[in-house]
Amino acid sequence: MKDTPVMELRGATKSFPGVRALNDVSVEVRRHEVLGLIGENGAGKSTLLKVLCGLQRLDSGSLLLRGSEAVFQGVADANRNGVAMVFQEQSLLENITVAENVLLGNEGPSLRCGLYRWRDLNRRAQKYLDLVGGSLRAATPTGRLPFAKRQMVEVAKALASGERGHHEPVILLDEPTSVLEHAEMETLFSIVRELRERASVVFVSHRMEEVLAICDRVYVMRDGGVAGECRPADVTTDQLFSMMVGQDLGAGYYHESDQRPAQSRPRLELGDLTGETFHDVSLTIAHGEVVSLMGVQESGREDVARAVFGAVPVRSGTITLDGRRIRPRSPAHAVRAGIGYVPAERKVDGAVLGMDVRENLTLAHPGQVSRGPLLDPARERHTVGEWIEDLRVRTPSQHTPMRDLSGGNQQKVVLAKWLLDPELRVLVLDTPTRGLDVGAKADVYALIRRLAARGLAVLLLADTLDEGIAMSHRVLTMKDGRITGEFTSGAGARPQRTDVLERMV
Amino acid sequence: MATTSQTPPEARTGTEGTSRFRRLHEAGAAPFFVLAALVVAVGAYDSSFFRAASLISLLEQAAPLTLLAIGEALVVLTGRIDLSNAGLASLAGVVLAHGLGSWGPAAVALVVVGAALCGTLIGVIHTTTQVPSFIITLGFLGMFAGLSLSASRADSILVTDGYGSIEWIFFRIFGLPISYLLVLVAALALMAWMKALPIGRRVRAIGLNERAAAYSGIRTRGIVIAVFTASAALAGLAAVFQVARLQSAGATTSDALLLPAIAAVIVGGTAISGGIGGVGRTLCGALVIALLRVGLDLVGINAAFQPILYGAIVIMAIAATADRRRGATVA
Amino acid sequence: MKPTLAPAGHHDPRATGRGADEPARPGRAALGSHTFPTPALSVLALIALVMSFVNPSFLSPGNLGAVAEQSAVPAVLAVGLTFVILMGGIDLSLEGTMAAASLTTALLVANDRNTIDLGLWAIAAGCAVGALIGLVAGAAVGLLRVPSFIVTIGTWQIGLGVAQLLFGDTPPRVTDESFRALADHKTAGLPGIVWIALLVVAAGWTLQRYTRFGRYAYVIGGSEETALLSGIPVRAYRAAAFVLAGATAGLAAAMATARSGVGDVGIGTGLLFTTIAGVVIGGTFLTGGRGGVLHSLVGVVVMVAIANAMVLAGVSSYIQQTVQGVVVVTAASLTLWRARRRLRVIK
Amino acid sequence: AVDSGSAAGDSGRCEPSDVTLVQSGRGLENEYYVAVNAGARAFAKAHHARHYQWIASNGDSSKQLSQIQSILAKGGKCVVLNVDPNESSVLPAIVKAVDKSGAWLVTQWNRPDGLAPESESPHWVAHMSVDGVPQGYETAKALFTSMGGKGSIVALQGILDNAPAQERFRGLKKALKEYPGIKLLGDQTAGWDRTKAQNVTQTYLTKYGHRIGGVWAASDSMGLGALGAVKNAGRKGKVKIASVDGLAEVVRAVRDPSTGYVATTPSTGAAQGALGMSIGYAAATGRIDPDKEPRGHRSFYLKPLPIITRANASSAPSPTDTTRLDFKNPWSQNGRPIK
Ligand SMILES: Nc1ncnc2c1ncn2[C@@H]1O[C@H](COP(=O)(O)OP(=O)(O)OP(=O)(O)O)[C@@H](O)[C@H]1O
Ligand SMILES: Nc1ncnc2c1ncn2[C@@H]1O[C@H](COP(=O)(O)OP(=O)(O)OP(=O)(O)O)[C@@H](O)[C@H]1O
Ligand SMILES: [Mg+2]
Ligand SMILES: [Mg+2]
Repeated sequence: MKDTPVMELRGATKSFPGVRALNDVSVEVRRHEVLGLIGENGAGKSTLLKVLCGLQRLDSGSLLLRGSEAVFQGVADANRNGVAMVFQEQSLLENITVAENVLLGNEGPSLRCGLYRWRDLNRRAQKYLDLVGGSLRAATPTGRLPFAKRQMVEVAKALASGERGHHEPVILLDEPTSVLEHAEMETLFSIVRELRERASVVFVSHRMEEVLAICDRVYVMRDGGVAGECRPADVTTDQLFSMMVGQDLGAGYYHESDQRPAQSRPRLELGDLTGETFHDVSLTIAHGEVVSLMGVQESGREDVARAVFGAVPVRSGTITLDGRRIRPRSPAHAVRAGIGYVPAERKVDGAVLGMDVRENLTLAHPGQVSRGPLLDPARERHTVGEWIEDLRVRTPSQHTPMRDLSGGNQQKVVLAKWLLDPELRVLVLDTPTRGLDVGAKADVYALIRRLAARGLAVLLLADTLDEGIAMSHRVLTMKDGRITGEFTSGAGARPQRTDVLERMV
Repeated sequence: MATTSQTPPEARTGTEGTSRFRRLHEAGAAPFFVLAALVVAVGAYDSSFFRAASLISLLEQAAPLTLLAIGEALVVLTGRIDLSNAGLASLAGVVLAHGLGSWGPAAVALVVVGAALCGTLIGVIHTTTQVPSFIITLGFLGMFAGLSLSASRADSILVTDGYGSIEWIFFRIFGLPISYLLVLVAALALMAWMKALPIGRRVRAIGLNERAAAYSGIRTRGIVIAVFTASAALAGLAAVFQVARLQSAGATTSDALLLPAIAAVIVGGTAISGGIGGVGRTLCGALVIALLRVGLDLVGINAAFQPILYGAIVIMAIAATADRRRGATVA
Repeated sequence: MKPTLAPAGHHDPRATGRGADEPARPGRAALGSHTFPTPALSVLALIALVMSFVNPSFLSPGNLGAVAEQSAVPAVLAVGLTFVILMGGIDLSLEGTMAAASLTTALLVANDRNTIDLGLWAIAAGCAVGALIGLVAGAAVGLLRVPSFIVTIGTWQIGLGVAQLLFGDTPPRVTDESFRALADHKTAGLPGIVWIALLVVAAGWTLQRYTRFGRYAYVIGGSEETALLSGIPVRAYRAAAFVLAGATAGLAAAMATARSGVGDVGIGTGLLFTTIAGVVIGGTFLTGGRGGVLHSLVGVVVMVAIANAMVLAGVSSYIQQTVQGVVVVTAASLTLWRARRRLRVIK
Repeated sequence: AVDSGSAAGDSGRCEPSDVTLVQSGRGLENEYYVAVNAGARAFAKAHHARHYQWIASNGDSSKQLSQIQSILAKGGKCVVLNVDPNESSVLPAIVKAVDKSGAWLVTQWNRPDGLAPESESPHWVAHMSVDGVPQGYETAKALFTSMGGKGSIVALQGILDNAPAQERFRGLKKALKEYPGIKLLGDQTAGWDRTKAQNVTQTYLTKYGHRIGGVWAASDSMGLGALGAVKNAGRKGKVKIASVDGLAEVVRAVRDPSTGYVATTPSTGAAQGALGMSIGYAAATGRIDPDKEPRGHRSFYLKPLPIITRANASSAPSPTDTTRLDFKNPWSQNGRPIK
């Protein structure tokens, strides 16, 4: 009995239109272990977890729970069987209290005769909140919590959901650390270690050190399959990395050899830019330069990017573009000044999923496919076709709705939307590779290089430290809304990760 | 008001088998089938309905309603609603009836432009205060009602002088009603406009995902103001048609067209959450509603049963024409 | 008409950055949060202030009683409607539902048209008719997945039709004096319907705060997806909200019938405007998830107070509607002003 | 002013058996229209009309016009329409449609100034109305007398853009001039609506308190609303009420001295339904030639009837009573012509 895995996937396959997210995957989760899951973006980690927690059903293959085959009817059903998940995207409701969120759908004993007993509810929720630490109070309205605290609430919620069943729970954590500060991360680790005593944990992270530090066993995923299994004691980060990306990509991953030196002429200059979440931010990006802005979640770097694009108000300071001062009061102004912006939330802010590829591609600069004021369908077909070919967008046709494209291809279309404009001067990229698979990611990197070579100034908010360091000419770090450091990062002379990290936290 | 949410991924897979049906549905064919079914149903009870006179009369009756519905459709395409356009049509009618005598044909232009300006005002207030359009236009509905009552001095106005300059709208040419031909021309112009100019996509993009539209550099605010302006201008035009048709104007003449116009938009298959639909199918939706308004009388249904049937048919028609592509459109 | 606020997963730091671990300052918290209808109360205070100059009799006990009495019926309507709106839907059918319920009630108490006399059970029957019409709407929204906006335009007509069928030749006149006394009889200076309305509001508030239905209304309005993920039967709750709205409309119709003494097809005329405007002015978002029964109550009282103030101030009948429209727009702007933000999507 | 191209002058009159009778009004949830329908139906029955139809406009002018146009498109010349226009502004279009199709139209109550059957079309056979001025005047006088000729009143108006509402109010004003001891404290519209009238009256009662000695309402339903408010204020019987229309409930209230309800007018609904039909029918079947009828037969007020007070309330007929209607002579109830 001791050796029966708590959960097991056998030959699991799951496809989405255009993507095989899981391809004949067999994994097992053993009792009282912390199982690590690593892999590039889009390797299928989240999909695997979603299958485990009943959110998605397998196309083929089987799911075994405590030795017997199981089909979950949904997340709530999985919860009842002791499986709970913290989602990659947060799923807390802002308009109810923390306690309600923690026990959502699980209020059971706190209802008597159909009536909520708030004190009891709060007490029960507080139990889980105390477990995760962070001095969270059950009665607080969730909307008042900062982002990182919500992540802790998510964990508390998963704990609560996992304990609905009569078995030892299985807790699935999908990148719980990506938005946590150092201290909170430590707390989380101690929770996870403590959880191991009475539960099984699956832990997904992009940070290999973390995985090595906390996990008992690690699966490496690549392109929907399991590329390897190992014990942290036996491997190094480098070994893990090469298992993750595959041998062939190795050096060429960031296309570092394509990096051209930037010109000295400044293209975009920010002078003491101050907004609600950032202060006195000054930076200069030259023609053809890629500058990456690094920082943790609340560092204010996203708002700096949005301010350049006119999406958040600026209190004081200047934005100068090619020597001319601009005051973007809305994205529309910024676009007309020659700025493009790829938002982090692709599905919410980047693409109009209900429209087709062609319409999305020409949405920002319809002038490029028009004759006079009229859209020119022939020219549009031609131009869009060229871009699709150029960026290797995999789409059945130009009229395929964006919704049906894979994430990477959606991202390419969103990028192409800006590239359509030959006058584009500045491109602001907010984690442009988030959610992209390996190939797409490499394509995007190559594209950024090409754009820079064209003289474009690129402000990059990289997803990972490595990406930021590898892709840029210069790395700037931000903390608490201020610039805290600057590193030059030319080809062959990259700054140390630890140095950069030091300025960020 | 309509909330759309992504269906959980599993719920989507079942719908692939019926793809041809779906493609027809997505192309906006459903409202035409509903219209055809209704025409056949009324005709089956009363074959004289198929006579040219009856059908042409139906088109003529549908003209002002169609104008209001088209304007409403533009607003609904952005995911908003205009509850004030029918009230504005009443007000514009009163003003026109007063103005025709002294201004002649110029009054027509003045009224349409004036109405358009009212729409601009609504749009500006809505986008500036960020109060939902439902409430802003509800408030304006009250204002327009009050103003038209004052402007008409609570009396209906018979148009005598200057009636000639609009009377021709309800003449017929080669047996075809000029009024409906004009509506068709306006609709076709709008359709061409929406198709050939970037604005059509921008309007739909705002309805589908306003944030993404804004992040694409679209002046969402300007476009929202523009659709309210267009809706109001069409309301002004509808007022011209009403005065031409009635030869007089009263303070509340067009008020009752509000809900039928909204129903026409939705029966036409435009999603109330925005982004899906358009002008062409609204023409069809307006005919469905116009037919329903008189069809039950033609068939000879007892007056008391008529509202029940009307309500039930509208719900069923919309269930048939609703486009649920974007997941569960509820609320 | 969906004001998508910051989408799930995307968090505006300004909305969340402050007050990580606020020390409990209940007063401030209540004023600054969405849990208390502060802006609507300020609007009410403003009206009172203006009227204390224009016509001080506005604040006389007699007139306040009149405002309370006139608020009673729309307040009951607002309670049910609030839950529909909290879930992100809307119910436009109130007037039709009230018509059907009014005639049902009048025909089932002692009346001059038939010999049926169910006594106070007639009220229950009125509620049941309302609930049934609500069920039609709820089922259509839940099962057919048709937007409630249009479904309830349909059920409005259905309710009117049912009422017309029941009407016959003359309005059924209620002869049961105890039924009428329910509305008129004064206890502690306030007529019965005010007490009934207060009871309904209290019940609604309890429902909102202490039951699954009420709490899940916020969850569904906050994010239907999260609700589905948590295994909440969203469609059933949605349908239940329409049934509740129908039932309260039925009760409101019974109250109005008791007040006027006849079953009347036009019993709800004009109440849709008052109620919806009241709910929104109170601070319940049409997108759902925010607001509550108390908010709606205050909003409805604002609407009634405006109508009352205009009569007292002697505003000409000709411009009353205009003034009311201006007030609705202004009040809604005041209530929602602090939520304004660049690139905020409000439909 | 209505466009010609009229079908007038064609000799083809209809056989009685071919005639379709159509009565159009707001809706049967309203007692007045129930009476109109009863009168029209009684006429149809008495003449074995092939077809009688009631169509409801539900307060929607466009719908009313559409319904009429559709029926005309279908039924042609032998349609007799007795129409209460939803508001006067739809009337020109209705006349035009009838004129073009050669059918026969009689209208009630509302018409825009400057439009009259005698000058428009033979197919618009007649327009009849009930003179609101004497109604308002007589009921107001009864009210003032019951108050002893002095004191203050408030007035509830009907929908403001409605001719009878305005006429009745003019009647009230006329009476006020003759009773200098009576003061009009205020007037508000309650839109013919009972609940609204109750609310407005309640507010007036708190505003003016005991100064209010009487309420005059432009319609009975509003009068009943006022009665409710007066009762709740504990002033039943002390505040006198008078209104217009002859609803059964009001007639009952007038009979009961404790209510303080002093007067109303007899219902004219059944007469308007039956007379309208009989005039249109006479024209359709060729019994009369509209062009040859005198002006007083084309646009006229019904003969004013004595108002109902406590003295005669017990003998007042039911509004839907059709037994006293005279179908022989369509002009039997003609009062003074409308100017
Ligand atoms: N609902 C869906 N519809 C279509 N494609 C999907 C869906 N969910 C995931 N995919 C695709 O499946 C692949 C695997 O996605 P998954 O989310 O599992 O990746 P991941 O390993 O979690 O990546 P990340 O590190 O970015 O979270 C991706 O290519 C993704 O675009
Ligand atoms: N409807 C609600 N919305 C938001 N928070 C709520 C709500 N109801 C309760 N809470 C939160 O839950 C906490 C406890 O509620 P409650 O008032 O029942 O507790 P209590 O007063 O301590 O208990 P009791 O009155 O039973 O002794 C409150 O402080 C409040 O913050
Ligand atoms: Mg993932
Ligand atoms: Mg307590």
